[in-house]
This record gives sequence, C-alpha cells and structure tokens, in this order.
Amino acid sequence: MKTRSALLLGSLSAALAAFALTSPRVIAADKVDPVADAKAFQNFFFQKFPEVKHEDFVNGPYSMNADMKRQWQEKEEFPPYEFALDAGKEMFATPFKNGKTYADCFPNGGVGIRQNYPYFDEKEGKVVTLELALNRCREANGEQPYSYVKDEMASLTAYMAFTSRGKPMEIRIPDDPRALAAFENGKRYFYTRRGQMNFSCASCHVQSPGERIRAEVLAPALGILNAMPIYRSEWSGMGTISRRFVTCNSQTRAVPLEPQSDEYRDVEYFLSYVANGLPISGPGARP
Amino acid sequence: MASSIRVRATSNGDITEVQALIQHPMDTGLVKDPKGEVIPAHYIQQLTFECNGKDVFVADWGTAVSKDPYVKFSFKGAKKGDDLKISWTDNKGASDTTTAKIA
Amino acid sequence: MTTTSGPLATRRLILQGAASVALLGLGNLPFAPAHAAANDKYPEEAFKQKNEADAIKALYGRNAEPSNKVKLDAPEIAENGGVVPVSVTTTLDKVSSISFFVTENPFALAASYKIAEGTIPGVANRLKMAKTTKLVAIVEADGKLYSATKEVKVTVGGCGG
Amino acid sequence: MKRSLPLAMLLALSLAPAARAANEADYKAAYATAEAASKEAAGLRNQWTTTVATLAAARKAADGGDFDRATASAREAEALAKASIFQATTEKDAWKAMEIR
Repeated sequence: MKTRSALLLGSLSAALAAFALTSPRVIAADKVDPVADAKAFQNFFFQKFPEVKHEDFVNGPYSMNADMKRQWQEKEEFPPYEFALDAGKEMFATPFKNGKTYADCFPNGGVGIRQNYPYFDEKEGKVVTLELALNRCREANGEQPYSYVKDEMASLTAYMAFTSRGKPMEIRIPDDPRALAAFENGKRYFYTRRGQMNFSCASCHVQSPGERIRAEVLAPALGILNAMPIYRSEWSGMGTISRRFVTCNSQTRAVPLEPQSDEYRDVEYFLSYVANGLPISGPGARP
Repeated sequence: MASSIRVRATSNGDITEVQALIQHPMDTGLVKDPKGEVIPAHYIQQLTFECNGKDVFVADWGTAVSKDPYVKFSFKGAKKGDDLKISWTDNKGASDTTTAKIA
Repeated sequence: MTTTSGPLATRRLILQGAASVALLGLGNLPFAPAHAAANDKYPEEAFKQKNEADAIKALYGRNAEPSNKVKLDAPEIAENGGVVPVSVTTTLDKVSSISFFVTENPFALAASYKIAEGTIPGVANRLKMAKTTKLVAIVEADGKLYSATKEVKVTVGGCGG
Repeated sequence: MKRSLPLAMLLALSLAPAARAANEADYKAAYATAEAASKEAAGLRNQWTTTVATLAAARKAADGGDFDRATASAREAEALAKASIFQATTEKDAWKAMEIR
C-alpha cells in the first residue's frame, strides 16, 4: 500500500506543477471579486469553445457533441420529465393540511422565480437554495420535509424551473462579507480535489468538457445547473441538484456530505452566480 | 389520477402524426433490487391505437422497450376532431385506456 | 443492465413456458398459423427466443433479405443503454409489419408493430440495449421480408465509484 | 470493492513470510490506528469511500477469524485514510492553481 499512496502523492505534485505552469497569470491579491471571477469564468469557456453559442452552454453535454444533441432533440419532442412536471404542478396546487400552499411561501406565488435561487439570506448569514426553501416552506406549514434526492423534491423544482424557462440566471451577491465568504467557499469546493480518484469538479467540467468518460460526454461547468432538475436515463428517474452533487462525489470515491450542507449550498451559489445571464433551461433530460 | 398515457395527435392535410408517452416501469425480470431479490417482469405487451372503429396501429412489446415507453407513427384517413382511442395491457393483466381528440 | 445468473433466468423461462401452455390449453381455437403477423395474438413465442434468427422464424416463419429501401436510424454511440431512440422509415408499399431485433439482448425481439391499411410505414421508439450490439429492423411488405442493420455502441457512463 | 480485496490479498502475501501469522491483538492495534486516521479524515470532511469499505472488510475478516487478512485490510485502510488527510491538507492551497482567473 505504501507504494500506492506514494504513487498518488507523486502524481498529485506532478499534476500541480504541470497545472501551475499552464494556468493563466496568477494574481497575488486574495480579495474576493465575484464580478471578475464570473467574467473570467465565462470568457474561459467562450474562448475554449468559440463555435458554441453562449446560451447553448446550458444544454450541457449536448452543446459539446452533435450526435448526442440529435438524440436529445428527439427525446425533447416528448421528454421523459413530463410526468415529474405534471406531478409538480399538481403538488404546487394542492394545499397543505393547514390550507396554505407553496405559493404562499414564495414571491410571485413561486412562478418564474427559479432564476433568483440560490440567494444569500442576510438574517441567517447563509446561502438558501430552492430545495432548502421548499422544505422550509413545508416545515413552516406543519408538513414533513421531503428527501433532497427523491422524486417529490425533483417534481417541485421541475415545475418551478419550467415556469422560469428562458429567463436569464440572476443571482445577487449582497455587499456582505459573509456572502463574499460563501461565494469564495463555493469556489474553493469547486476547485478542490477529493476522493481516491483525486478529482475536483474542475478536473472534469473545466479541464475536459466535451470529452468522454466511457459512454458519457462531460458537460462544461458554465451553466451546468441551469437545466436542473434533470431526468437522467442513467437513473431512469429525476435528479435534483443535491442528488447530482452526492453521486458526483461517490463517483470520485469521496464520501458525500449531507445534502444541503454548507459546502453544497456554497458551490451551488458559486456555479449559479458565474452563469448569470445564461437562460434557465430546466427541467432537463440528460444521459 | 391522470391517465398513464400522454398522447399528442396532430393532423395536417390527410396525415395525422401520433406521439405517445406511457408511464410504466417496463421491468425486464432480469434485474435485482438493492436487497438482491429479482424484480419480477412487468412490462406492457400490447398497445393499440384505434380510430373511427379501426385498429390503425398495434404494438407488441417485449422486455427491451424502455421505461416510460414512447412511440411515434403517422396514419392517413382521419381528420381534426376525430377520436383516437389508445389502450395497453401488460403481462400482469393490468391495463389503461384513454381517448384523445386529433388536433 | 445487471442481469441475474443462469438459473434465475431459466426459472423465469419455465414459469413463462407453463403460463403459455396453460393459455394454449384454454384457447382451443384452431391454431391456424395463417399470416402470423397479421392476427391480434401477442407473439409470445417469438419474444421468448434468445437469438435473432429463431425470433424471426417464430414471428414471420421465413428469412429476410437486406434492402436499402428500409431506412434504419439509430445513434452510433448510445447516450444510455436504457433509452436508445431508434426509428425506421421505408419506401416499400403494402407494409403490414415492422419489427426490431437487438441481437445482443437476452431476448432478441424487442418490439413488433402491425401496420394497418392507410398507416404510414414508419415508427420511432426507445429501446433498451444490454451492450454494444447489432440492431436489425425488419419490414414485412406484401408478404416478403426486408431488413436493415446498424451497430450501436453501448457502455456504462461515469468514472467509476 | 472488488478492486481493493485483491490489493489486500497482495499485501497479506507480502507481509506473511516476514511476520508470524497476525493474531487478534495485532489486528486490534492495526484497526485502532486505522479508525483514528479515518475519523480524522472524516473530521476534515474529506473521507474516501474506499477507506470506509476497507475498514468494513477488515472487520468482516476479523469476525471470520482470519486475522491475517483483517490486519492487512486495517493497514490498507490506515494508508487510505492518511492519503485522504494529506489530500485535504495540500488542497487547502493547491486548489488555487486550477482556478480560472
């Protein structure tokens, strides 16, 4: 075993050295500047894939591979998430035992607001995601919270995403040091290598979007949450953002954290903010 | 509960294009559940599309048809407003039917 | 597609075999193997055949010859073995049946469609494919069988876990 | 994890000729250090699934009385946990190298 971990450390440092050389100019200033980060992030992908239309990035792997795009468009004629969408609409209209509905918990009755989630809650001093807000709405009305990785939550977020389709992602970072810290924490999580595979989210979604890991084509990180929740053929079922984070972790052999832990909320905040301006395309269908 | 059959029938000229998506597990009977027990076969065997009293299209399905099955075909001889009756039966004898107006 | 080991699959076959025998016993109709595809009975036997040749014989009772009039559309690399969009169109006329065979699946016959008078000879559907496989589409036109074949690459996704 | 069991076997073979057969005490000691390292990794919120699986394999082998394999698995689990701790500590700053600026 000694040899194996030594091998790992060797490859780790080699990768670091190689990457330090190739990464663009390294600025010393450690001040958190989300606006500059978002601009750099988007330009990285616009320059790396000049032929991909900017709003097409939200279609994940289908913006990277023509053959898969054709298969996707065929499926979109009658997409497999139709059932989740209808179920979500029905749940949204069904009052809780106390007579209230989800519409009472959300601005504008929960219609057409998905593009503003997640937001930074200054009272709580933390990021609040759509999935978290839905469960808090349930608990505030005396109902049991839903699992973050199962169908009910996916149906609710599918309906809310559908009502925002086409609206540009619009995430705000208030002038509050805790919000900047949450953004930075999400960025750190996104670039940190984990699991025995020693991958970070960036290893796949920044270094090699468009390439294959076995049958699947990797999606670009830009706009990667815009199509959420997604019906995945792999799961033959719906998946929320929480389910996607948890399964990505276990694929790199990292033990997943609890859904909606701070790291997940912050990385969702970071990924959504840098996708500002790109359209919401959820619910989506993916391999 | 809404019917398990979602159907879209649109006619232009004499040709009516029909798309159907059906909510069904389509279990092959060859897959094990997490506890290791075999999930018994449960799949739609026959799906019939009937219009103006005639079976225009009949599908015989095996275990290799995807979960939440989808099918698309077109046929002549019907016009806007005609009724299209869709019904399926599966290997457990369950069935469902729905009627859609051709748009 | 995790499949169970041999004995379980055969046990399932025996069960199904018993069921169909019972059915036959019940329906003592004249079992006329007339135009096999045209009658409404579910081609139970054909769906139980393991390989493509037996399934074609059980369903149609004769062989097919390749024809470029049958246009088979399927992805080169399947996005996911569980949901492979596949479709067939043909310029042949008097088409009475279209069927799909996935040679590497446990049971080759995947789906068979009866095309009535006046129905356009074409169908699109989504099939499961266990692994990289040949996909054969057969069209029965005016009593003769025409086929088209395509290879579809199928593998799992993701980086391991 | 299919892959890690043969590794454990490999390790056991390489150790066997040198040390006498491991007994329960050896196993208990090896398991304790492995578990401590694993807890530390979990504390850094950077636990690996293979560490957890190898620890479980060690317990299973011990329950079956195969202390050779149990000790080997425990040692492998310790090495995996230590590697994950090293990963967590180096990544504290290493991630900046990958950042798009």
